[in-house]
Amino acid sequence: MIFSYYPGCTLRTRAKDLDVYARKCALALGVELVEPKDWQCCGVVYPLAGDEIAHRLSAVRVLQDAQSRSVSVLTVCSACHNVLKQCAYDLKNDADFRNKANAYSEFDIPVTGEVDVVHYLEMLRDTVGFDTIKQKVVNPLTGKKIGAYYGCLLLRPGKKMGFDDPENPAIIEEFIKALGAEPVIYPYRNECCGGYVTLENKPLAQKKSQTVLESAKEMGAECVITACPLCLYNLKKNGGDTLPVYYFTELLAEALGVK
Amino acid sequence: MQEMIKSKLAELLSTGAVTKVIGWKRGENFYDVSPAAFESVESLADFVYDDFCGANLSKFLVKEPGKESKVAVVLKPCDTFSLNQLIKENRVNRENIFVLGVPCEGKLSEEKMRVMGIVGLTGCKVEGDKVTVETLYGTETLDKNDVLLTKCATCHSKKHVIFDELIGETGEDSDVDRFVGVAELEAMSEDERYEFWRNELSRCIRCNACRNACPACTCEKCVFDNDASGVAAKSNANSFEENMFHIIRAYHVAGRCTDCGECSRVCPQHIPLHLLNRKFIKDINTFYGDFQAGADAESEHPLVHFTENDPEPSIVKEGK
Amino acid sequence: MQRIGVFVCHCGTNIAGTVDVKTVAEMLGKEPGVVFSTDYQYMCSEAGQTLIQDAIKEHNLGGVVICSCSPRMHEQTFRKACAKAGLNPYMVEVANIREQCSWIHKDVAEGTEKAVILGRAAIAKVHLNAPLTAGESPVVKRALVIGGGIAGMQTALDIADAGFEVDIVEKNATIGGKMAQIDKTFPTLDCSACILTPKMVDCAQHEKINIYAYSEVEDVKGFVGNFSVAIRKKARYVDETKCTGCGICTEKCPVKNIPNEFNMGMDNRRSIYIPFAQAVPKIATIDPNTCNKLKTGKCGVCSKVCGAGAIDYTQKDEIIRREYGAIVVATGFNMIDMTKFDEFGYAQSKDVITSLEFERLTNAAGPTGGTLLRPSDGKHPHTIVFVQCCGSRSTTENGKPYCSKICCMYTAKHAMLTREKYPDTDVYVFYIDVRTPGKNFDEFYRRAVEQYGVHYVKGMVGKVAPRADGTLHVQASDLLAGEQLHIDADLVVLAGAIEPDKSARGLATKLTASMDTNDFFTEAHPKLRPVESPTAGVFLSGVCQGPKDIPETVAQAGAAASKVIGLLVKDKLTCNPCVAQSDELLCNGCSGCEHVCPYGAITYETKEFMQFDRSMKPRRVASVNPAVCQGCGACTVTCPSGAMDLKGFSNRQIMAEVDAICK
Amino acid sequence: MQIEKKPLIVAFCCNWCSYAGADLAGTNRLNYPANVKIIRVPCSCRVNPLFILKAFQRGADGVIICGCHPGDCHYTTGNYYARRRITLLFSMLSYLGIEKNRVRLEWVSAAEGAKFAATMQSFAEEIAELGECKRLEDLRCKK
Amino acid sequence: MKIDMNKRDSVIRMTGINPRTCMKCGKCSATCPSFDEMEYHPHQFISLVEAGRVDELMASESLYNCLACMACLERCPRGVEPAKFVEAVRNLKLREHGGNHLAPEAIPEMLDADLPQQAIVSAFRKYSK
Repeated sequence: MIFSYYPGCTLRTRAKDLDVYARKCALALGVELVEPKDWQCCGVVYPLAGDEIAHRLSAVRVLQDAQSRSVSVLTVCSACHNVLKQCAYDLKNDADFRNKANAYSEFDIPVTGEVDVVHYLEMLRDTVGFDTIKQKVVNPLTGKKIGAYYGCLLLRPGKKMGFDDPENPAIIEEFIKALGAEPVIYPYRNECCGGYVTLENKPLAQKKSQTVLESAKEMGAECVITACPLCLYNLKKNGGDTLPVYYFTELLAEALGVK
Repeated sequence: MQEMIKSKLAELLSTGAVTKVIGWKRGENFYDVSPAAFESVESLADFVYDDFCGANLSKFLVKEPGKESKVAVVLKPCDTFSLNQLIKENRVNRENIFVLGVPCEGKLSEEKMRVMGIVGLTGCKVEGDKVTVETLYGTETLDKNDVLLTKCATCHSKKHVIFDELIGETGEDSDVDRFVGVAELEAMSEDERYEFWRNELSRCIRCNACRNACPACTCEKCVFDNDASGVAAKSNANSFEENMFHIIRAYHVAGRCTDCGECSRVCPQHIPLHLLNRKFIKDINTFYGDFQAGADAESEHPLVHFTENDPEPSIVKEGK
Repeated sequence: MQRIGVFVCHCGTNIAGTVDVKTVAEMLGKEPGVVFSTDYQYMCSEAGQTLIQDAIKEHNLGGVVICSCSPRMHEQTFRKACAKAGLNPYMVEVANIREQCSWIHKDVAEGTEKAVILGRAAIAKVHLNAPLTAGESPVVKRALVIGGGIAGMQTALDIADAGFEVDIVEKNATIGGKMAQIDKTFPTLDCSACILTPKMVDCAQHEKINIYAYSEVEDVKGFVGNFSVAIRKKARYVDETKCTGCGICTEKCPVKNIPNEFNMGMDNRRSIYIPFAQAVPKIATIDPNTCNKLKTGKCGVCSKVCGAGAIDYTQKDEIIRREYGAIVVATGFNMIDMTKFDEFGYAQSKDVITSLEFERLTNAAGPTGGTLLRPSDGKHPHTIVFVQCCGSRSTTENGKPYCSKICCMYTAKHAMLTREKYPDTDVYVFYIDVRTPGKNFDEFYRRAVEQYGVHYVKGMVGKVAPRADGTLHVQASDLLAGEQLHIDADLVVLAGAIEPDKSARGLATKLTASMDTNDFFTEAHPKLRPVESPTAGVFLSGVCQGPKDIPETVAQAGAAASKVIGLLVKDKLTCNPCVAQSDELLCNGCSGCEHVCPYGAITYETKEFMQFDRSMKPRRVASVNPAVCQGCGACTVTCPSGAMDLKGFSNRQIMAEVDAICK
Repeated sequence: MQIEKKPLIVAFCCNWCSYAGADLAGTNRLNYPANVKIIRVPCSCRVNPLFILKAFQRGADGVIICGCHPGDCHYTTGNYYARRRITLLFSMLSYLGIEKNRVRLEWVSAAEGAKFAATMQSFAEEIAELGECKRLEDLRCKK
Repeated sequence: MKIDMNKRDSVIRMTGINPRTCMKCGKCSATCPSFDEMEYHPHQFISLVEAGRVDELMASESLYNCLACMACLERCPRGVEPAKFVEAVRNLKLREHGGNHLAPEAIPEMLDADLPQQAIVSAFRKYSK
């Protein structure tokens, strides 16, 4: 299975761990990741206002590239995933936006939004299968109690993302089980860590990330894993050293013995 | 061949197995072969079965009294489908009919020859792909494909689906793509199709030959002849009369038309009416699964049947 | 040509507001055949009807066109009025110039023009109308009630008391429905079982009532007065005639861990079970999905312990076909799936429960014997949060756009009873609006607040977060205080939306009764015929028609019963005369119509017809049984020769309307 | 004086669902263009292709047929037959070069007043865009 | 208290949502993780926009304390999606001359070695136009 692997800005700099392990694990799992040439920023935040066309064009370009090559886009970063997935949804369902996007961009092949945007976790679940991963684990993380931190961007808006039940997700918990560890369910796994205000409003970011980590700790987690570089930074920086935070790919690499 | 058929028919008449034979006889000209009834062995002297016997005789059975006496009918493979359909619709009584199946390798069109400049036909012989014609002006050899009746060029079956006795062998279903003509029209733009049909249908003189020849058009009284129906035919002052007639005629035979091609064969204005019927057949096959009217005498036709998962009419818009 | 009278109704300003009725009457007066044309304030009023009747007599009218509201509203009224004046009722046509004209158009010129055109179409049609006489069909004097909850039971009892036979079909093993699960009833707080179980016994003992429990409707044929219904009696694997309901089998069965549906899965039952002590019929039922004997062939304990020898592992489903004159739908409701709203944590914590689960927790026959204990640890809850409108009034995919109607009252009841029994408990109710219309209802709710000290908070719960210590962190808004509240609760109770039972959709199809977008059955008229479905002979009782509390349900059940009785007392029913008929001179005998007729109303016979040469020829021709034909017209379009036509909607009539509209 | 011809739309509505839906649209005062004229038929299966052609013959510019949703027919199966008949007719009209958007079949239940109004609105807009229906004229009768 | 129906219409155009579909249940504010930091709470955004009181919202710091977590958008039973209203009002403000909330000059002192690029880009996307 070949995917168009879209790393995004942060994975090549501050979130190298997320990227390096994702690629190593893909190799170990027999999934081929092909990085598109000349990729650009995805846009980072998906505008909620319908009249923001220009802000969405960078995402449109990523999708058009994948569409013209008939491949699915694979993302690891939650933010990239959120932007690309929402953009594909709107291209498909909002004719006005689609027409404007094409009018701006003058592609050879008009963009339609008919392209699958797949998160690495979805790939693990649907393409590889958690059972297969279980078999390929060489260093099972037996006994480790891990809390999944979904955050906002993977799950919401639920209708557009279609990732999992936005109020009671299970995919990362299944992932943790596949690695041989024990998932810890805690109520704040899908509540905001305050990442977006980390620059400007440190006290709020601290309050929110501490709520998340304390909730995980209270329910017995020994560490927390996430797919979002901003969440990881914020939880580590502002979470008050409550619990260690890792990228999910790092634990996968460890379990598969490719770290 | 003709003699074998004739002797069988003579036997049927002389033994009293049948009291009438429906076949063909020659008119004033060599190529002018038309349906005829024969009620005595002597009259059979005029019986003809040759390369110009295009007419489908099954329809003539509808007018038979359908009791006591039995009628023999000579049917080519494609004609047997029509008969089956008529039996299915209770239009003829199977018990009173003796079907003599005769083989057919495609019938010829004098009109096509005439267009090619061949006139004054006095004789004709088919050998393989070639046709040798005798005319008042000499002999010529033609490609058979060039002078086949249009309906025979896209023949869908050489198999007799119903018969009491066969002269010669029956054939097989053909794999000729008979929908080429329909597909060509479908591939056109809406405007091109419109132009095409405007030119075709605007030639109609409403002679009703298509209706009279069609073995599916056997209504006791056609709605277009019935003053009480509210759609009885009017003179062509109204721009829509002929369109209405042809669309409704095609619709009324949809699911029942066996694709015998008689409508186009008999049209004096050369309107390709079979392209209307074939469109319905093609659509039925696409939307509801393959269906050949007259292939048997029992199965319900697609318009008196449905499935819960039939496509919505929007399928037409989606360009199917 | 008919002598036609035209009557244009103002309907107060409903029509006259956007349609110039004088002009309409004047314009239509000029149409061919119209000898009289007038307008009037309210044509359906007694004076209006008299006006029509007088005109019929005075002008010797042969046809009448009424330009008014929808024919679905008053066609019958006007037909009856004209019949009284001696005109055949089917010589009346209604032009719908209210619902389909004045109410949807704003411009008077536009509305008037359209009204004239609609009037012309009706005139054109009436020219071709022929007097029709309705035939008659017999009535089977037995009713079927589908659903054995309080709605179905009450309907059945009322019909049976009037002396007619009634069959109840109930899909569960016992009748009783939701009311059997409820603890107390608002606003009087009587014990639900105390008022329900006697009715259950009445049903069982009534000589005119026959209960098919553990049964479902398989198919429905026929029409009003003459329904034929196939009932699937599911195999109980217990011989009903032998089982005494002693219950020994249900104590000895080794399969013990089946979630007990009656207690909302909060305790367990055996594989062979009797749903509850007062079940009717009190007969054990084997659950074939969990029974060891039926699954593996090994066990047979119940058979060994049964003194009556009632266990029969070879029992099969049985199909019974019965005839009915009327059918009552009383299929009831269920609560929607709360796992789809997991911000409230229903799937994530045992201590987040639905209101129906709360009923079982407080019921003496429930899993805790009536003591309010937390499902997770069996401790007394000290802080309870009730959340209203969970999925009701929600336009999202998982929610229901309507108000479920009963939640405000039962939550007030729950809150009040909790405070009464456990005064040390803090009770919060989060509400969007408190809706308590009804006799003594608002007083009841106020009592909960004022006397029992329940904290009513205007606002909604946004998140329920289970804590490690077993408490539930409830984050909510208090809109009046402008605050976000954080409450540590021990129990959270969700007032989930109610929805029609899932079986209703399939049943509606079988009955050809229509439903709305929420799968509630639609009534024949929302105000004037609330217990009848638009399908003649099918009646509605209880929540299957819309959310209702118990008193309303019982009232509607009685109303449905009275409608059924009104039908069953008749010996003959007047048939719809607008049925198909075949012109045998045109019929080809092709059987096309016979194939498409859903009622089997068309038969064929062979007749002799004279030919042009005066000889006789036999031909098959169709004939329609007018008592069976329902007048859909499927046959008419199948008929190429036009031999088959529909009275009242003939080819020529419809084409005349087309002509008039397109003129 | 030449009066500008407004496109004329004939709507065939089954009595049980769509006609009731149209009534509901009226009860709820949901506007749709006045050039839509409704003809009541007992069931969508009562709509004979003849009626549709007749409407076009007499100058209609668009024809829409509305019935109960499949599976919900008051007469159990009528709309299934209608669906086949109408699908084939629509396909034939398109084959003859008549604009596909001039004809439409919609399922509208008695509860779908809003859908009825919206459907009529959108259909009327489509027909207005197509303009007068001239495509069935006979060349010999062309004015 | 200034009423500006043009601004109201602009917000409605941007969100594509009719604020009158709100039934004022307050679930958005119940779920908001930033409730205590906000002068105007999510449900008030809807009410004030509906009333045309957009200027008050535009002047408020609440615009920058919304975490854009979309919890209100997800949980709203009426599909009103308050987060869209917050963003639309913020856009109105940012699109004014001099309306930017974040200036490039302010960035250097906010940086630290681990700060992901994502944080800076998103801040610019959200707080300046």
